[in-house]
Amino acid sequence: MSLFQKLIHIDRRIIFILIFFGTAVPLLLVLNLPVEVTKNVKNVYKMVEETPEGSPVIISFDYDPSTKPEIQPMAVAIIQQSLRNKLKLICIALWPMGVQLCNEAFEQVLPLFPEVKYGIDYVNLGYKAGGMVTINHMAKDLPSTFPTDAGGIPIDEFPIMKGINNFSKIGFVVGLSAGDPGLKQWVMVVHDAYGRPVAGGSTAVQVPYLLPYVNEQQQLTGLVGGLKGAAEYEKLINQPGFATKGMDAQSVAHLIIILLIVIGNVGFFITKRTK
Amino acid sequence: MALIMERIGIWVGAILTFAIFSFLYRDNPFYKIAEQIFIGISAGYWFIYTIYNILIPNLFTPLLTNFSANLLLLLPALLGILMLCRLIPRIDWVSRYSIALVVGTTAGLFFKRYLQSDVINQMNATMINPFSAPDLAATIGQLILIIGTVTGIIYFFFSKKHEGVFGGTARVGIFFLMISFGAAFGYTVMARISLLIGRLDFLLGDWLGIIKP
Amino acid sequence: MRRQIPLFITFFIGTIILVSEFIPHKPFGNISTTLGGWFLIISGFAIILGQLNLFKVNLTKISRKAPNWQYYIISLVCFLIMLVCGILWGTLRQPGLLYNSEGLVAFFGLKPFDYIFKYLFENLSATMFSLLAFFMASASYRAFRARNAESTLLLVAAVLVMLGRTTIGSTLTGWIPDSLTYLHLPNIANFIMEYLNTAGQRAIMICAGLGVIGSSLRIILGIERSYLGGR
Amino acid sequence: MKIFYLFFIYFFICAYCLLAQEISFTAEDNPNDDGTGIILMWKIEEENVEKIIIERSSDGTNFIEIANPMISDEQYLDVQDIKPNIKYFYQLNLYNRNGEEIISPLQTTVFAKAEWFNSNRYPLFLMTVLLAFAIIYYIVSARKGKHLFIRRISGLETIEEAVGRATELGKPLLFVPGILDLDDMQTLAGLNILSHLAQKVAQYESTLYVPVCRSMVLSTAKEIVKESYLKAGRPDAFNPDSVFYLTDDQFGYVAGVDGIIMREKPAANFYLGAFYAESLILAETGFESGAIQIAGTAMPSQIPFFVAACDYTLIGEELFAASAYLSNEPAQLGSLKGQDVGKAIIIITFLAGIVLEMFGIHFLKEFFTMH
Repeated sequence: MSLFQKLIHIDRRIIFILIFFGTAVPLLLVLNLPVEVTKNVKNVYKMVEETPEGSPVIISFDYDPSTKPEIQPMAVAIIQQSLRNKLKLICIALWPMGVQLCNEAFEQVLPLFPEVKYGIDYVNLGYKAGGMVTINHMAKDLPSTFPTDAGGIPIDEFPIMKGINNFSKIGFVVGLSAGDPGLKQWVMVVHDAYGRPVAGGSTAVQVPYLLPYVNEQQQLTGLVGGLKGAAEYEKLINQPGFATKGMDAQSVAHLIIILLIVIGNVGFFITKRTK
Repeated sequence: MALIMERIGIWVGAILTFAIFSFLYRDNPFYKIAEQIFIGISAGYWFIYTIYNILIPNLFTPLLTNFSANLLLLLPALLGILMLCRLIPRIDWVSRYSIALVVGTTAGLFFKRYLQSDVINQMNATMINPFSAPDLAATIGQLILIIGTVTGIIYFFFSKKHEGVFGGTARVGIFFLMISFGAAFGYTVMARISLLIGRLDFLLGDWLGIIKP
Repeated sequence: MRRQIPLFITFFIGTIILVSEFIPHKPFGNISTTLGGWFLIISGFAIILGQLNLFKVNLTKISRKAPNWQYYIISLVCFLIMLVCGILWGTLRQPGLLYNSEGLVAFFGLKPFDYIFKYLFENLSATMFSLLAFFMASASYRAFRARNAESTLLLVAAVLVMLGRTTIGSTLTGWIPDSLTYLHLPNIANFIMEYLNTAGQRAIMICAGLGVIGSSLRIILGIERSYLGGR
Repeated sequence: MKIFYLFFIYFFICAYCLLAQEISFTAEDNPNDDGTGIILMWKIEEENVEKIIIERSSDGTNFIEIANPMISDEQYLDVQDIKPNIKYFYQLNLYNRNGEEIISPLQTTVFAKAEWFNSNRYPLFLMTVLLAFAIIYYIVSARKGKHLFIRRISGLETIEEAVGRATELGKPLLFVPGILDLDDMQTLAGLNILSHLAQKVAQYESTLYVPVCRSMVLSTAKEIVKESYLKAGRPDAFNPDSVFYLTDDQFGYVAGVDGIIMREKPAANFYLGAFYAESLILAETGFESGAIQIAGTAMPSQIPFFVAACDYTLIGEELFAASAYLSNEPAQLGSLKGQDVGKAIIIITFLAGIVLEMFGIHFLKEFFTMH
């Protein structure tokens, strides 16, 4: 067995240790490399900025704790920007765990906005199953889809919900999505059938599949993708947070993975040639 | 007291984190225990939220507060109960009525929404004049976009043999598909690393307090 | 009766939902709206079914002493604990049977249900999926090979995107003069994503979309019946 | 007297201003709906107006406030409890900065109508009819026995080669039908391919392992393999234990399959069906053991890993095409052919669209754009 063959067949646990420390060390030693903002992220930011004060908007929490590191920073950043611009946030969840994560995001943001009141400036309407069919139903009859908020209080008691029967008064929908149902379904119903703007954030995994929707028809107005997108957003609203902090570790880990692919392939070619 | 409980919570979380990480060494009882806790809590969570957020507000409350006005809701309630009959093998076929409604609704909606968003609108988004782009890079990009989309679709054309010009076009198509898979690959790596960063942030920050928030 | 009626229901409902897009007039418009509300409720029951089924399967495993049956007791216990916590004390703003029980909240800092979710479940779930980072690293080293033109192209695109989508990409090529800005790694990654990736994904999207349309149509027409169970 | 004159002039100017102001208020039925929407439009070119309030009544006397939109919006869609074919009265109240009404409210009346056809949906309707027709036409003709050509899928050709190699080496083959249940189309497609593979295995007298993670898949897969052995004329060689259930848990299942790969070192691994994160782990272990690997899935996020680590990958729709090709079921073949017609229509339309766009003719694109 040549040296290379031995190198290729090393125990995978050694690689596990390598990637563990390769990611942990840069978290401790902060490099603070610059974050460049990309067009798709800026588009989401601009959409929120240009929505008139006081407009009701929908934020949908379609993810669960497994992808929280990627999406929670976006949720926090977008909520901050929207509250700063005095938008009225109607929060819903197509994934049941989104309800709690929505609550956690607000717990993090609310200390910065002492004047913001539940039921007037924001509301958490809770979880509904059914994915696309339910979004379609909301478009026709929102109050019957959400008769109460997540705590069981009828929505008539919240000033923010007054006069909102469907999407016609909604400024925009932001979907924070980790899969199905998620942003794709929001695009299909809210933009492509009812013509309201849709933008959002998604896990990096979904970005390539959602990008065809970012086109001149603006099926998606913009897209914040993964931790990098969240870091860009944090930069735009000038509030560096978890995503910005993680960028160095992300970079180093990418380098490690690239190196692993290169070494593996070099070994592969050398053994192939010697054969 | 709440503060102490928070510390305890973080410690339990850290122990469970290591229990799962132990799978990387090999499958073992600690991992299995943590996995079963995960499955149990998840199932309980879904159950409670479905009752509190769907069945109570959308079904039980309307029926209890204003029965006569919501009489029609008895039908979905019945279909829902038929659905639960799947648990009893002898009469599980009755659940087909409810499944038929669910599948029928989904099929009807998917047909039109996918046709509009993923077929017509995508086709429309590719109807661009490539030479209208502001700069050279964008013009090249738009030409590539058009060529890539056409050849990609041709690769998935099944009723003609891949030979001659047609085969060549399909071959170009596969290259575009491969690049997009490469992009997907890169983004997936990115996503998984981010999740690991999240975990390390919890272990080094919340648990050990080495990194300051 | 067991097959024909469900097939008819699917046909009838599928057609109404489809047609209501073009004919907003009564009765199509309002039937499809009503069905949307029903769908939500039935999906609720379907979720309940899923959880009860898990309960049943685990119970059978334990009673039959299947291999590793002891572990399934743990999941059942956790399931029941969540249920009891949720029913008695509720979640977040949702009161339970014992209403909001301020004493417990003062003790835990949160309601018990939320406490378990935040400290146990969130950590378990996040760790479960972070395992994939490790598997990804090891597969990168041991299995992802540029064995032919296709996979070479795939890996090259992947490397460029991985570099261009991090801060290190911008730092590495940050010195490049403005005239060569297209060689800046983030710009290369953007170009790949905006045009090459979109082209490929759009082709897949259109073809997969047609696939969904084909299978939806077969389901509505009763040709595709696998959802009724059996082949 | 002077004061009187002044007042007179002032009055005149005011009246003139009022006449010169463009204030209009109209209501129309919201088109293309089920008669539950009314569009209100206004034009106010008068600086004094600071606030407007719209009121509605169904009898013309009792007005209720329904909205206070921005003046610059210029229109408002009223969808609150509107019923078709009822006469509604609307009035627009204009207020100045001090909250005083400037002029008497402007009134208008309207009926909401339900339309029989949504004219915004012509392109969707056209495509629906075309596609439905094409698919149904080909399914019907396939049922009548017409031969529909489907090209060979390159990954399939390797099946025979892989089985041959396994026989030569005296090693088994491994088939993984994904981790979803029978209600997923990908699982069904995978099982169709399993039926073909099992026949080949029976002919070559090789061994096959099929670990599954769903009980429904277990019984179906068993039946399929048994049937294939029967078709190959060797029912006695069928070993019912070759198809077996491991566990429902995702990672538990992966660990189990990994164990089989490491112990038995199959000559070829087939991963055909729906996969999630386990794709990566399976493909890596299989690669490490040196097996030929053939994968196929329509899960978009898993295709890249299969392509990078396997010898052949059936990408997305190819999996279904392969299944249709092997099973020869008219419904599947016809549907595939109908979808191909759809692809052809789309390519032709958008190429035509591009050419027209280049010449500055926009009607085709306009037609397909949502309004």
